[in-house]
Amino acid sequence: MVELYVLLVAMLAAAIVAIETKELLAAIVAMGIVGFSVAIGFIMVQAPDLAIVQIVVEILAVVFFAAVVLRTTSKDTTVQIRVTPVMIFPTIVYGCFALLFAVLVVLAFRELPSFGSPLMRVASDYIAVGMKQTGAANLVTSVILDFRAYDTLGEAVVLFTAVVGVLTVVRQFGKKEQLDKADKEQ
Amino acid sequence: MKGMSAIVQTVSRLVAGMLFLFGCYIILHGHLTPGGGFAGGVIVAAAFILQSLAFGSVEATEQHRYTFTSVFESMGGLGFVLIGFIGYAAGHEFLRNVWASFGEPLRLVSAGTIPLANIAIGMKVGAGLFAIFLALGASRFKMKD
Amino acid sequence: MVPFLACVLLFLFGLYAVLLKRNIIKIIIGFSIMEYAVNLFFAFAGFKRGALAPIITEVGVVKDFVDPLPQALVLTSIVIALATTALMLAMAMRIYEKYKTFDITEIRRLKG
Amino acid sequence: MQDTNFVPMLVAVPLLGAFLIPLLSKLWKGFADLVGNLVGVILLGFAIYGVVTLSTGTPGIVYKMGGWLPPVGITLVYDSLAALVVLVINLVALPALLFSTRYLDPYTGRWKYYTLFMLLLAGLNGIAISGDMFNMFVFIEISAVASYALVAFGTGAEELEAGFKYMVMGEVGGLSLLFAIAMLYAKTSTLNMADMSQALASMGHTPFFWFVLATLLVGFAIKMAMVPFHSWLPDAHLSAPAPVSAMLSGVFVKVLGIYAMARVVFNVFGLSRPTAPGFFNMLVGFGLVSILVGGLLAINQKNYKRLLAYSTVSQIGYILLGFGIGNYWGVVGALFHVIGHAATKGLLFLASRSIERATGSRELGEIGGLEKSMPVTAWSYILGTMSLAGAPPFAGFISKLLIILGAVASKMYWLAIVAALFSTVTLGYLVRVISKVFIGRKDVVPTPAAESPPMILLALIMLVAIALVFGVAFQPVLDNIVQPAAEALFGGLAYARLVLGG
Repeated sequence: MVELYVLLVAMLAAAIVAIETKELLAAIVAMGIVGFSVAIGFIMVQAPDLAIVQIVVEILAVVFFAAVVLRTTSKDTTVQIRVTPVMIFPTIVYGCFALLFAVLVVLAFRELPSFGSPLMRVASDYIAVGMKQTGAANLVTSVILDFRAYDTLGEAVVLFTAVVGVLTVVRQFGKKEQLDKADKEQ
Repeated sequence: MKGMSAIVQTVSRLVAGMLFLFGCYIILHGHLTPGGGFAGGVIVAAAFILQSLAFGSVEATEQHRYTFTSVFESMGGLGFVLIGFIGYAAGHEFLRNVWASFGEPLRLVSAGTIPLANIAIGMKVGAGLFAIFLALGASRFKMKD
Repeated sequence: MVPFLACVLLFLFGLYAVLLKRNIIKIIIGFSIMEYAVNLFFAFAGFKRGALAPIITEVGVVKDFVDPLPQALVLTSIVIALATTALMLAMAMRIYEKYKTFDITEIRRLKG
Repeated sequence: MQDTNFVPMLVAVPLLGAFLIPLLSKLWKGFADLVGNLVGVILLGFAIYGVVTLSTGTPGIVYKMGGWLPPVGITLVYDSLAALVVLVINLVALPALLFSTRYLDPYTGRWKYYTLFMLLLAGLNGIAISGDMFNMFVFIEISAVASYALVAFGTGAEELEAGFKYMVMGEVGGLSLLFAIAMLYAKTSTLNMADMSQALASMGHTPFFWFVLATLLVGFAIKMAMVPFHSWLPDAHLSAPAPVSAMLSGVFVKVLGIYAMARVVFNVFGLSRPTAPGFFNMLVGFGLVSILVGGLLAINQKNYKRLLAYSTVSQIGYILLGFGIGNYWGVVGALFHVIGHAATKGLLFLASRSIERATGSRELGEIGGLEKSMPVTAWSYILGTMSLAGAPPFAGFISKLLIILGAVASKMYWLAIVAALFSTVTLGYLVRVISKVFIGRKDVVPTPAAESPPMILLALIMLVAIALVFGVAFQPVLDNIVQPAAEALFGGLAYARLVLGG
């Protein structure tokens, strides 16, 4: 799986570019690169469902980001950090925190099952019984819409909440007196 | 929202219909091939977004379009909850796939309520994301309330 | 083990952007990157070397399939990620209309 | 209706309401209010029905969603702890809904408010009854996204800023929860809480165990507004509409933070004071820090919305203290404080906002001598303040007493003294509010204030009644609501036998 490691390195590089560039549109494009390489990663990991959804959702995410940035400004807030000698101490503190965290993560992840050999305790039931009991050939869809349909109901509600939330936040006049004032001006 | 150049308009006139059809295909065949309600819904939303980006739209049509999408979205959500109530009405638990053995496997008409749920999810995701696009970027009209 | 660590590293990149970047759009990009990292971690947790995608082609024949459960969870969390990103973008757009800047340190009307 | 079929209705009914409101409210303006309050009444009915069915002996209802057995499908677990939390949610939600029928007049977008409120209720109920880790995360996302939009409901400059900052912190918490669930799935390969607790029990306290628990606790601490992560709560309260902040600090912080943490720590990770004393001492430490910081910050606050927000932070510290003590009476005191504080804080927020609406001034100082002009609102505010400070006839007193009793029972006398001392701090910043605002001083001419509309009074009276009933009739409340809930928590891995064995 060498190609997966190459993909991961490319993804990390694109993420660094996305975070550090000064130009917002460039940052959005870099984020798009990370998103599409995640989609390629899904294909490498034998997850076609996820690859389709990730590609299309990534397109929409870039469209939404571009819509907002084009309506406002695409200049990042430039900040000059004067590197002063006194800054050594906080960086040392952050450094050893990061080191401690890295050691802890490696210790914890050693106990995870190795990459590529999942212990599929519950999933083996889905595979064995999936076709007979739900009738769906695509086991992922049978998990989503039958075994764990309640999750998908919850998820559809999250999207519905977000849509109503966006409509609440976008409305121009939250309070009635602003509305009346605006009507009087027109 | 002003539209784009003539080239983009002609291309999108051809592609938008195909994209919408492809989205519906993904939704309907969710239980047979990869994809499903989510992927298909997002593709349908992309078709509408392509159309409204390429051709621009007068303020009136956006208000009409927005109310249409919110009706569609609520119907998608209601559809999914009603599918849950089907199991409930049939005496079993909530969200039970009651007609699981209906139709023979690997055919379009199979797997009981899963295709119906796929359609409901596809409607909801498609309409919802298009409503977000209308609210976020494209629309010049100010939503008063 | 290495792919899992790469996911954690990507997650930390996103967290760095969220906590330390001053531009709101960069913060939202940081959240998207964190969500990509978690989705990737789920997909890697379900990968089985040499197994096939979990689509049954002939009735009754069950081949060596990948774990379908994390794929179902990732489908849910991808759309949750898009929903929260859209809400954040809507707020960012409205904040820009009110404050005329994306710099979070200048948006300071609330005290303390 | 069989006695188990009401469990999914706790989520399905508000969802139906949320989907119907946008459809029909364009045809008929009053539709949103009607559906909102109707759903509130139905949910409260279900909650009380649930508590009654549980008190008649059934240990807990395990509802297999979609008819699948526990480890394969999602199960809803409605044990006495979930019954308590669902009761708290709907006891505060109904008055908040009644209050918002009159409070929303100056706001536009009325149907959006009620749709988001229905979704918030569906999310909170979904968390309380969920027996599946990822499912609990999805419902945490629902209630979180709904509360972000509700906080920024007024779309003014401050509201948007507060909403955005709250969303950034809340999403960092949500993502750390998701990351922890991903690691838990990779290790135990199951998502059902009961199944996972058995897998974790056989694994023992390895570095992975503590790392995953730490990631989960970071997420819950942010949602709980514990001290290092409390900065979003005061800003959110300053800009949210009154019923939203009543729900936010009364219920939201408790369900997403306290209940989810207790369920995970006690039932899924199976920790208890004898097996992991270090962890529980850390909880006590965080509790004390929260009480201290919340109390001190609240003292010199002039704006009473911020004052109430900081007092929420310190009351959350009390609940954490109760859990940190870890013995039976400490946990009972903490759970009782969940009920008492929810009703009291909801009451205080609603009363203070109706005063602000009537007198038009936000700062504490200028509102003098209101007793005569707005008797009901004034008295409900005073009773609420007394309950918060822990005066005898109210729920606040009983819960603080139980927590101190728990500290004494576990031989931590210094802790009992510190807890008692800090409750005087809360009394300190509240008495100043009462004296300045209400007892008519000679030199201040009572500001002209009309009594608030009847629907708002009904909401206030309901909340006062709840605080009083739980305070005076605390013995029956203890027996069939709080103590079984504590036993459900204390059972630790008995939760797995209830779900898998049942």
